[in-house]
Amino acid sequence: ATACGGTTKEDVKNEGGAAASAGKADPNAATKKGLTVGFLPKQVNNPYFTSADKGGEKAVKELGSRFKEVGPTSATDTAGQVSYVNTLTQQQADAMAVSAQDPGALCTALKQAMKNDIKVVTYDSDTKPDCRNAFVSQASAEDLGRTEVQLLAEQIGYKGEIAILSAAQTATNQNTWIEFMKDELKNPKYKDMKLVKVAYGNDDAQQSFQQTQGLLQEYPNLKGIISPTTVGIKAAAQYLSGSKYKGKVKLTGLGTPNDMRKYVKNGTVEAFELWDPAKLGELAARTAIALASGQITGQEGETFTAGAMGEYTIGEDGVINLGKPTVFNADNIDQFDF
Amino acid sequence: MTHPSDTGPAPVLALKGISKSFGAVRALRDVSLELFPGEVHALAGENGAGKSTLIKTLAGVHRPDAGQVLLDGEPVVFHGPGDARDAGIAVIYQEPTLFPDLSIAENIFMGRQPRRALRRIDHKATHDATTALMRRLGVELDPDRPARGLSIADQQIVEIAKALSFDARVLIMDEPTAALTNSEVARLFGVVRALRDQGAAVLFISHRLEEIFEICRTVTTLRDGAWIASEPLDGMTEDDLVRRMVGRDLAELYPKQDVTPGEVALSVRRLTREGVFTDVSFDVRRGEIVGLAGLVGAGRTEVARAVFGIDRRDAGEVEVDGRKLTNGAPSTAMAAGLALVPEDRRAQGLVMDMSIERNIGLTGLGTTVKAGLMDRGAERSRSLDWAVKLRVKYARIADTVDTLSGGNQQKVVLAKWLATGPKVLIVDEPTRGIDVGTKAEVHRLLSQLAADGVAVLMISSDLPEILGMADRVLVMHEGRLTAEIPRTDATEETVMAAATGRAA
Amino acid sequence: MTLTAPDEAPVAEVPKAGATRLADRVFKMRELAILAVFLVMIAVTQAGNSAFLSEQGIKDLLLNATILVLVATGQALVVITRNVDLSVGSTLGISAFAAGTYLQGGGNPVVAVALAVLLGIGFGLLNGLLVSLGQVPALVVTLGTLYIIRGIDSIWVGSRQITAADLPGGFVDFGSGGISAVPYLALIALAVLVATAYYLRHFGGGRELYALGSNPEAARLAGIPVRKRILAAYTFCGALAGLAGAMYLARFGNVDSGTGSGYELTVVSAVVVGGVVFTGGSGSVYGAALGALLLTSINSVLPALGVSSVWVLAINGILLVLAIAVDRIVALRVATALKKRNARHA
Amino acid sequence: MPDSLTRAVRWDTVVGALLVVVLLLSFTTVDGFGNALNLSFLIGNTLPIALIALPMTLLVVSGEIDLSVASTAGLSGAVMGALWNQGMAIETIIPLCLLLGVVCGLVNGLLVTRLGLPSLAVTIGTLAAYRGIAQIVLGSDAVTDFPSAYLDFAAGRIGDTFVPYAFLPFLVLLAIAVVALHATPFGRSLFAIGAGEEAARFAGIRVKRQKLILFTVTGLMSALTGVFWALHYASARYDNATGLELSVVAAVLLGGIDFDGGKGTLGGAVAGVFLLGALQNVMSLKDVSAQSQIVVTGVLLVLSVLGPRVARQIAVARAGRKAATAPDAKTPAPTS
Ligand SMILES: Nc1ncnc2c1ncn2[C@@H]1O[C@H](COP(=O)(O)OP(=O)(O)OP(=O)(O)O)[C@@H](O)[C@H]1O
Ligand SMILES: Nc1ncnc2c1ncn2[C@@H]1O[C@H](COP(=O)(O)OP(=O)(O)OP(=O)(O)O)[C@@H](O)[C@H]1O
Ligand SMILES: [Mg+2]
Ligand SMILES: [Mg+2]
Repeated sequence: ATACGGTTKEDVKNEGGAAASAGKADPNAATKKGLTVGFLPKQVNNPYFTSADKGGEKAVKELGSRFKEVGPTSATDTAGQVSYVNTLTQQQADAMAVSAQDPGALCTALKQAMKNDIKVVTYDSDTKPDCRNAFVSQASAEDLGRTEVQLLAEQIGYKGEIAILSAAQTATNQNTWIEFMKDELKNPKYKDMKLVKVAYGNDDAQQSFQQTQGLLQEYPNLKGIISPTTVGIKAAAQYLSGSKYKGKVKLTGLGTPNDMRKYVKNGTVEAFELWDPAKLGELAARTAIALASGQITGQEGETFTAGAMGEYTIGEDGVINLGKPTVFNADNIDQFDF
Repeated sequence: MTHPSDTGPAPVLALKGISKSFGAVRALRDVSLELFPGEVHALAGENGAGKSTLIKTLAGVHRPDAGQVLLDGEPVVFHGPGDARDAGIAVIYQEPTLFPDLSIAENIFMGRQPRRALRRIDHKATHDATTALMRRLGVELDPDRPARGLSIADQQIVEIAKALSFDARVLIMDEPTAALTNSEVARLFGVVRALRDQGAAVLFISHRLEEIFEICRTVTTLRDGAWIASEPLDGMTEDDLVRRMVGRDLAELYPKQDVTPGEVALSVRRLTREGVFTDVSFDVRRGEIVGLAGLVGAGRTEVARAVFGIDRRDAGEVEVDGRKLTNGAPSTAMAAGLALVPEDRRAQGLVMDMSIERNIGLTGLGTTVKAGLMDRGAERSRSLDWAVKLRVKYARIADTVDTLSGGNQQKVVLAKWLATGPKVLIVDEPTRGIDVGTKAEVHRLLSQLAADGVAVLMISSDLPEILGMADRVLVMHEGRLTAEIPRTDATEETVMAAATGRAA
Repeated sequence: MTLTAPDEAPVAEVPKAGATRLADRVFKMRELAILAVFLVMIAVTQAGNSAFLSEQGIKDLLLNATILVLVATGQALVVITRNVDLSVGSTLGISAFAAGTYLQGGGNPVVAVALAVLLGIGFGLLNGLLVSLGQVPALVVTLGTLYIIRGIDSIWVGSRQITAADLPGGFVDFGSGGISAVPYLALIALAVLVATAYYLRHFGGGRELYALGSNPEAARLAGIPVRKRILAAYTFCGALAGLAGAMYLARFGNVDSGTGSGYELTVVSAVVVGGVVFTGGSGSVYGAALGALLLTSINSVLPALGVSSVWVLAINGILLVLAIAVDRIVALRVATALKKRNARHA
Repeated sequence: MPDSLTRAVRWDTVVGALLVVVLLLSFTTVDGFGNALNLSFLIGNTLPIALIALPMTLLVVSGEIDLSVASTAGLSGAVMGALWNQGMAIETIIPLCLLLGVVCGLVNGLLVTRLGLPSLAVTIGTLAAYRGIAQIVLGSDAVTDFPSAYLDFAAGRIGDTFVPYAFLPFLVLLAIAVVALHATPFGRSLFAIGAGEEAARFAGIRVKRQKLILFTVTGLMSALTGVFWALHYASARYDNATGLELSVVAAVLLGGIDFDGGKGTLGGAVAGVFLLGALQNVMSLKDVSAQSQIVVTGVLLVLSVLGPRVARQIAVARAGRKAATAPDAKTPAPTS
């Protein structure tokens, strides 16, 4: 394909990606035992992924298979993550659940794994659809994006300037949510609200901290901040609670109850939301085992039972949605521990 | 030849049966030495005889493999230079060891600064004491100036000031005069005599024999690490001393051959570097040895650097064989046939961590090449040839140069530049720290080179050397050429007159 | 062959005052250049955003710099001795977590700080011993201990984290509190800084650090206890990294196994921007502290000016290079002036 | 005998031997290590470090360092992605990216040689600057749709062997680098510059020019690595190869290259690179956690400097003992 003396993006479009080979699903196949399921989070030692993977571990053990967790110590070490995919392939795991640092970078390795008959489920953060069998999504991106705007709007009375404090600029899921937030804001009921800026704290406590300061200095009339990342919301809450803006500037987003308990109690934060990471991990594990047992293949419309979590249907592009997120506030926060 | 007797005053410091090896090199073998209060004792020997090693053993830098150091008759073990200093021993090492980032005053008093209350440093007292020391040595050096950028001579002066700054019972000096001109040497000797009269014991090393005879009373000679003799200098001649050192009679020290100068090889016109030297013009012809004399800091080294292209010149031109040299480009100067033997061999002349072979090879990177790759055989034979020609004393040609004695290092620098087969050779203090035997050889070599048609510009603070070797003497004073004196008229008086600015 | 000096060489009274002042100026110039860059930057920002220098704004600026200033002060000491400690980020992280774990169990804040400092001292000693006894390149050793300490930290901490909720309220309030615009933490850092600078200038031990960085061989010959001094510099650096860890905990209330990773490059940048030369022997802790202030302020200035965070990193880097270049050019100019001034034949 | 002994304990030889031992042990005892696929993974994942380690070794030998290499790689990847999105042909893009690397290297080099700034400081600055520019150029995009012929070349291997395609060009580059450093006057002059810059200048070596060349080549190689990275992982993002500089530095140090300049061999550096790569691969296969792997890397680094030192001391002590016991008949008895 060398039109005009070179290969360009146009030429590649016609190449077409080879979709993951899909055999035939047998919904009644027995759940296999003694499988090895590898969990590969974006980063080990990350509390969020640790709870997710604990959920996965519980489910895998329950189903009589072996669980293992591997992964890089840095959330931006893509090469490290790739080499862990390779390692799992070498060790001939039966299935792996991966939270992808990068939608493209893991593709070659994941395809290699699928070629070796390993089932690949992504969770939390997806790759390109043809590089895995199924994606377990924490909540529909649309739900998350829209509800966060709704939460904040209620707190500031549908009026005033707001800003977003996101993670890395390249974080795929954050970016999707932010798109939905912007879309939600187009609704006339938010006509008095104005999104003034999206800042990036790179999921680093100190940077998120300084970005929050910057937002408040640049926009003295700021009324609210949405931070759709657990690290960001925590840093922003810590800054606000130690500053004169405490209680005046509202903060919401995605956070864990344990992180945020203090700020909810001291009045810095009214309400925020999150799905239960352990449930996310559990569903990823059950999906992986269902795939490995041949009960599903990842085609749209297939259904399977995820133990006590009930029945799930595979949606478009092999996406499985966990369900609606939980909203936490002063009334209910003490009922949760994760 | 008598061993130091047991009569008379007791020695302050003595060495008994000291041996010291570095790997396979036996630098000292069963050497003994006694230093008496009120006496200046000379230590003589060829390059590599073990003088500096002996001194470092005395100063606690090296631990002897065998033997004892006795202080006031009691055996002592110095665990480091600090111990020796605390015992009242002041040492001037052969190579200046200054802190380039610190001021001269701090350099002198480091580790023993005058204190105020709460052990805080008294900066003012430090400054004043330094000023006083400088006055005693008769030099002008700003105590607050950092040591970085001091000429070798000035560095040596700071070293001397450092040693004088505390009332040492024993003063040890390893070639303190190698970089100094006569007037500074005279000053230094004045101070040394005063110390001696106050009862200090002094150990003095120099390759300038006349200095030994001038200030010392006794001499200990070493040869190849072995003790040869300790004896009074009274009644000895220079030849006697040389024979002890070298074990044979010495050839003539200034074997200048008469030559008829050819055409101009090096032509320097109105060379100027602002604030350093101004309007320097001179020619050097093929076959000629031109001496460049002047007091320390007159700017001779700076002229040489600018001619060679190490420093950029602000104005003026340099031609070699009629070809103009690019400003600030030593590589083109080399290509034109110019060679510069620099004054600071450790920093400028040698890569201390590299082998002798590669150091000499460094100037031949353009020639010992086959099809773009290094020709190792050619490199080795080129290096070996010259190392042998200059009688460098080494164990293996692949040893690093920092294991060589100072004089042998100097020979490697010479070898490195002579190996380029230069048309014009500039030598800056070529025989600094070289023993008499080798010095004669270097002179013979320079003379031979000149006879073969090389133009030689010789910068030296050793006036007899200039007078003995040069066909013509150029004299600098405060950055300007003040005189050009033909060989026949050159005497110490005429040269010094021009060098000090008293019109010739 | 004695040749007496021409006339009693006139020891012309060196124009002491002038030269001293000039030398002093060189010394100060290095810091002045950075200070100027810093002030210009602040002024521009204030002009663009009047809220920048509000009480809260100043407080934030100072708080942000505090931790880096502390670590940079310790690092400067090590760099002055011609060494480097790359493990400070790891040390900071592990001591912060240690202090946090202790406080989580309901401990006394003062003891917690002491614990962090002690841990820092421990790692500092380890580094110092490896470097000075082994006489091995500091860069390699401390890169090694960077990994080792970080690895131990990760294994120990796992996915646990300390959050503000786990800490005594007083401790966290102290971290963000202060006397009007001046945070307590900044006062502590300032006190440490001034004391260190005074020690370096006016005590033998301090000057000896410069000496052995300037020329280690000469330092040995001058009888300076080289190993002891290097050990002390590393220990001090470790102690400050530990103290900084405790402050990090108080300030951010949030510590996990990744705390402080990658900090070494920031610290080294601060020190270098502050004019402490990597080949040892020169520079001052004030310079390092100014460098730290400049670096952290860039991170506050750009968001305050509304510069999109996409641009922040690039501007940061370019400013860093500019600061180093300007500093160098100023230093060169002054050195030339000094040389002409000091030339014997003026 | 003591001669060959001291030479045998040279650290680069030790690293080489260690690499062989690790490989042999792993072949025999670690499941899944020896097969061709795993070996090709190992090599493929190590290649970026190895590619940059080549010019870095030369740079460090000459007494300088470049910490901006990973950012240069990231920038070239980002530019590659951005231009690709613009619809430019990949055959044009790649040379442009390499040219960009040359420019990045040149900027570093000019700052170091013209202004005389310390390279460590300069490249910490450009580390941030280049990465920042990459962020501006590509923003949050991740470009993945490069032509499969290129992707296959960067990620694939020759048939069923363990040799990735990309390994062959690397071997050629390695050979060039080895010859340049160890067999040409240029390489010789680098050692001289690193060990004694002033003396090198006095010997007519064009110090600044050589350094400028080195920085430029380092930029070029970093850009090449960036292109390779983007194709190998089929992903061009602004944060590609973040933190790679530390891995390169660690590997090069492990290979016995002295950061004071003037010492080291390319063989040692490359052995260091692959030793770290192989160990990480083996440890992962053995289910050693990432955290413990970090500790192992650290311990190796510390040992890499303590090891040669201890070896040297042993060698010196041995030689000393030998000299001391050697009978010496020549010693003249001191006359009295
Ligand atoms: N650190 C060292 N390592 C190995 N060999 C050494 C070392 N120091 C000195 N030597 C060797 O010991 C011998 C004596 O050297 P020393 O420096 O004492 O000579 P010297 O008498 O001072 O000579 P010069 O007059 O040239 O200064 C020489 O052969 C030298 O090569
Ligand atoms: N490398 C240098 N950097 C800065 N200043 C220098 C340097 N070398 C010499 N100087 C200074 O330049 C002036 C001229 O010194 P230079 O070395 O040229 O004199 P000289 O006549 O060669 O004397 P000598 O070689 O006997 O010291 C002196 O004040 C000296 O301190
Ligand atoms: Mg000597
Ligand atoms: Mg001179």
